[in-house]
Amino acid sequence: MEKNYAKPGEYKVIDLLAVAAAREVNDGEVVFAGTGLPMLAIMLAQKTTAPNSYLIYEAGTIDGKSLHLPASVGDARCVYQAAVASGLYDVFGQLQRGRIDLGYLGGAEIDMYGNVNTTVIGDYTKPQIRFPGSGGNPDINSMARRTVFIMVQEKRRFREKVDYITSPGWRVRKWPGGQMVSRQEAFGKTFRGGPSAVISNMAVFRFDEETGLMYLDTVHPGYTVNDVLNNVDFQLDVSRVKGETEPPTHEELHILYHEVDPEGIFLP
Amino acid sequence: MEKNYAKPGEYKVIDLLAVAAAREVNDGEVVFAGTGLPMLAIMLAQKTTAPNSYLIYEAGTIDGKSLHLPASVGDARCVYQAAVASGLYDVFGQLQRGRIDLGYLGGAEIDMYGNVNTTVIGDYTKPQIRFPGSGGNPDINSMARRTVFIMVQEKRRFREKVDYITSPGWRVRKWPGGQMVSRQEAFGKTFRGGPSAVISNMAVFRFDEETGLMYLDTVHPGYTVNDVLNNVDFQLDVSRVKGETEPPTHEELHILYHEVDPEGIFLP
Amino acid sequence: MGKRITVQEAVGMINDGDMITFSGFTIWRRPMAVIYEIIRQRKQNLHLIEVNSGTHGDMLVGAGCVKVWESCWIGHELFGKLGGNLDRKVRNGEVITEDYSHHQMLLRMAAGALGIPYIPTWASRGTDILNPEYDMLSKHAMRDGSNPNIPRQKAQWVEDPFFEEGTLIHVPAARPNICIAHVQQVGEDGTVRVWGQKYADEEAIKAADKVIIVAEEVVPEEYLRREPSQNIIPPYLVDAIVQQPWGAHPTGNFGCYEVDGPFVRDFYNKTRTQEGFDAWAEEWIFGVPDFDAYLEKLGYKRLQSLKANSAYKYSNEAKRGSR
Amino acid sequence: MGKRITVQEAVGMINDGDMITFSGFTIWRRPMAVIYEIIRQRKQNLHLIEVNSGTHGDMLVGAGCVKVWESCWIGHELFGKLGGNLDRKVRNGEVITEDYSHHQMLLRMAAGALGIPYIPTWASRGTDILNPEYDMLSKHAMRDGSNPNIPRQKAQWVEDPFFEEGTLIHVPAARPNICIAHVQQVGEDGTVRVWGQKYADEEAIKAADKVIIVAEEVVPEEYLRREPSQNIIPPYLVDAIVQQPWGAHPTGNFGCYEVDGPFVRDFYNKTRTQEGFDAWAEEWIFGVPDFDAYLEKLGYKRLQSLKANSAYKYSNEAKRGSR
Repeated sequence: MEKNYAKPGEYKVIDLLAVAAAREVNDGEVVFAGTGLPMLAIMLAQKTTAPNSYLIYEAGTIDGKSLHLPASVGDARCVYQAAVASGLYDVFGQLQRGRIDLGYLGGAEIDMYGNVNTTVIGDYTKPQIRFPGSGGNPDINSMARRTVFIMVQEKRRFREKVDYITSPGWRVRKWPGGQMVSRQEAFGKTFRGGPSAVISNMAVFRFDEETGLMYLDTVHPGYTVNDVLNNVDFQLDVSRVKGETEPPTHEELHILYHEVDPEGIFLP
Repeated sequence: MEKNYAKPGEYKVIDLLAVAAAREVNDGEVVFAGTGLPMLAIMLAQKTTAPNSYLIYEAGTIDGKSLHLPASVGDARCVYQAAVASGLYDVFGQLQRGRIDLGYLGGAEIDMYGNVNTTVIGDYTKPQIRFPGSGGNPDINSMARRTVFIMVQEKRRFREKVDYITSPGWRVRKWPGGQMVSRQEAFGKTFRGGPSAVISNMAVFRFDEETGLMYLDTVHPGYTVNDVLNNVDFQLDVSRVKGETEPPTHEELHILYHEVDPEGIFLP
Repeated sequence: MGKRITVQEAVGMINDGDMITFSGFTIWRRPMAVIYEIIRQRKQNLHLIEVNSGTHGDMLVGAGCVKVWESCWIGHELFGKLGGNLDRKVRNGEVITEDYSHHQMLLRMAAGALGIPYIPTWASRGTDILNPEYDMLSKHAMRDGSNPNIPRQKAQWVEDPFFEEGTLIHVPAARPNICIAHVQQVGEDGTVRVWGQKYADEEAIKAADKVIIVAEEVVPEEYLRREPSQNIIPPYLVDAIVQQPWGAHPTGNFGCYEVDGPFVRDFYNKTRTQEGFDAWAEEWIFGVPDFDAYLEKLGYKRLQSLKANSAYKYSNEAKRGSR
Repeated sequence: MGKRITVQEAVGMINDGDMITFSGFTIWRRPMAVIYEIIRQRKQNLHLIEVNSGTHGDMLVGAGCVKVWESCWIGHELFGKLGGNLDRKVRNGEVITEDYSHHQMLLRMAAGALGIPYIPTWASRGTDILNPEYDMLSKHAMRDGSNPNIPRQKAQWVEDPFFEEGTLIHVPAARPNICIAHVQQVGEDGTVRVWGQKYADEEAIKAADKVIIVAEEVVPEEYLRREPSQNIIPPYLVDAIVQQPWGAHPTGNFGCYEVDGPFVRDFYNKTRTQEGFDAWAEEWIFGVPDFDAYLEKLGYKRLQSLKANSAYKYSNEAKRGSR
């Protein structure tokens, strides 16, 4: 079936974010999703390309078939027609056991290796801003087979070095000691994978397997490579750009606005 | 109310065992009980002197009010009107957390310090008999505040030294190393108590607080101190005998045979 | 009914300086009636130890009840992007934060529930959570053993000798002095039933030394015991019982009522300054004598609009989004 | 229905030498239909790793399928005081036993389910369970890492550095290759519901790499999902589904049927000699082509007498005791 793409102006940035994120899940996978865009992404994927994927919310529901979009992962709406409604011990245990394929995450800041900060701006011991903190971000990001980050594209958010590593990227602190080493070295035999994509409001980024460095993969319709470079605070590899991010189709937009979030919880 | 005691001949040894064991529980206590006599004891206690005690079966039921006597702790009958039906993780977790006051246990052999063997006769690596093994005996006996053992009185069962310490008494192996030390020393800060009584078909035994040695407390009606000594394979302290074990009352016997075990599962 | 007490009496069981934990998840099923009363009784120097925090935690922080906040997350989900009071008080050095990850906090509570002093995990290696520079309880000389419930170390790194899988982390047990849990139903003797997601309630209740259960309704034990596999806690683990309908408002309660989003959002907006929070607390906490008066002030119409549909287990009528 | 297979196919998923575990508790809810078929297909060198064992385990031992028995208990409760086959085979040096305590085995399974290589415990200190002389897998040179699922040590002693409570034990995770669980209901896609006591099923299923669920009945997913808090396992953890009514006979099944005590007692009596067991197996296993033929041989009347009353969840008619 030929795809009927929407043109810039016919969709909003958040629509493209949801659609691009949805395309990261493969059918049959077990997916951890947090509040907001991750919910839109996985629910869209379940209604299009990944109908047999399983959705876990970290508050303790597995494979729920919500009739109404939950506003958070602890929401009563998560439970409807779930396979299991339990609690954190169950779902985080499965995560640590290696049962989770993909996690959707967000962050306030990200660095060139995909380390994410959701804890503080400034020095942890005397911060300028105290954010909510890690939540399950570092747990999912250290124990799922791969993770996808959804971020706002700003220079102050795409930094060479984040103020605090809340969630581990491809070059991380190895404890005890704290030297920066590759994730593979830090995790050793229990390495399972890591951040596989960062999706911002301007572009999709991926990571070099050897160096662990972020590179530009596709640029969203309406933006240029330079737009991206102007909103990144480190030396970004743009040599591998594949072209434009695939825009949303009209069908995907219809599903998002009429089936996934008709009440406008996260969509405008 | 004056007690109406039964005379020897009006009750069987197993009746006395159940009654004597029932008297070890205080009202309000949380009690772990295994299959058989322990069930008779705690259920009798709940119908007489300890109506507010709580009964846990290690397969995973808490405070059940069985309509029919369970034949084992995994029995469907354990669940009726229970506060919680869960599993081993729940109840053993509570045990380790220090929530259990009393455990009722049995054993094939016991030594002068209350170490119990339910694993093998002979050398563990080439045994003469392989018994069922520990079950939860050593768990309950190392983590409840006190335990009561119900045993058959025979020379080959009351030994100076057991072939294998399945369940820890008052002088035990301290690992790593394996030297015999007092239970208090072996358990250190997490010492909570230990075997407080051994009830056999002839007598009730207790343990000296200082030395950890078993001594004779009361002798059942119809038996003498000499009967007991003839059925013990170590130097038993009989200097503290308080007299006769309190016999069953007619009321207790009635409850045992008509309310607790009317089907004759464990009673003849 | 020896365990039935009032909200006021329940808060009387909390001591200044207690290490304390709660039921629920972010903005769901928090024991708000007790939270308000803790503030009203001006409890001091509490050490919050929570699998995650939320509206209730930030409220306690704003009211000056909290010395240490030990958890992984605080905020109001869709209705407030961070803990306004905690943000301000951390910036001003008025509250000590000790960060772990979500799974680490959960495992700490599970270890507490299980009666072991620590538990191994692979979670969140490679992060600054494990940076010894950021061990704030050490920095404040609180790991000296003077409080036996505070572990002497934040974490340890240990090699796996059994399967040789590498270096993993030992995180210490959480050992709260008290847990306050809001649930849907409790039996007259204390059997606890929770509907829907159980979050980390079972671990929090079992880890604590004292337990207060606040329930939407106290029901006959016999009723709950018809389905014992749906209950999570037996009576002897419960020290006191409070019946308080709507007791989790403004947080939500599966099967009972919705999160009161506008109420939480308003609270969050006020917390951007101490003056804002103080005025809010004056109106909603100090300005009313108790939780029933607070509910009266909210009014029937507002409460009714939050009430769950009994088939959906949530309100399918409440206006939630922009459309 | 891609996961639906037969008992024969289920046993085909088991490899000689596998480390294997099961649902149930002593003589309750054991996957007997699969046990019989394992014997019929003459599987070899199995390494049983069980929170506790029972009739099913002793049967596998008697049939010569078992190389290692690693658990805490074996017997038939009221119907046989020990595992007759294990007793004989251990005396003859034909089976290797590795003893832990009940809580230790449970925690080992829980650690496996949790994805950590070991877990600390206070359980059963002071006993010969921890005597290094009795570490039988070491004595048989099986802790050399050649089987990655066998830990290199039986246990470790470690000081608690967090609360300074003393020396505790680390027990290694149980990591079975496969778990066979008999339950009351499974959904078409694999959602698992267990009625009554759950024993250690959740831990055993989650610890295993492969999972086969045998159920009294396969039911619509939608039906089980109306009450998701009563389910314990989601579909993606289940590799195969078998529908086998009465599949736990002669062990009991909460809500379905009683333990067949006389059958178990007869089995136990026969196990006092190898010849006795062999004759028994010839009659009840090799003498019938499959489990349905076995049920036919038992006959309607016998099965009906075991059937649970749906209010009690067990048979209130079966003659059990001496009166």
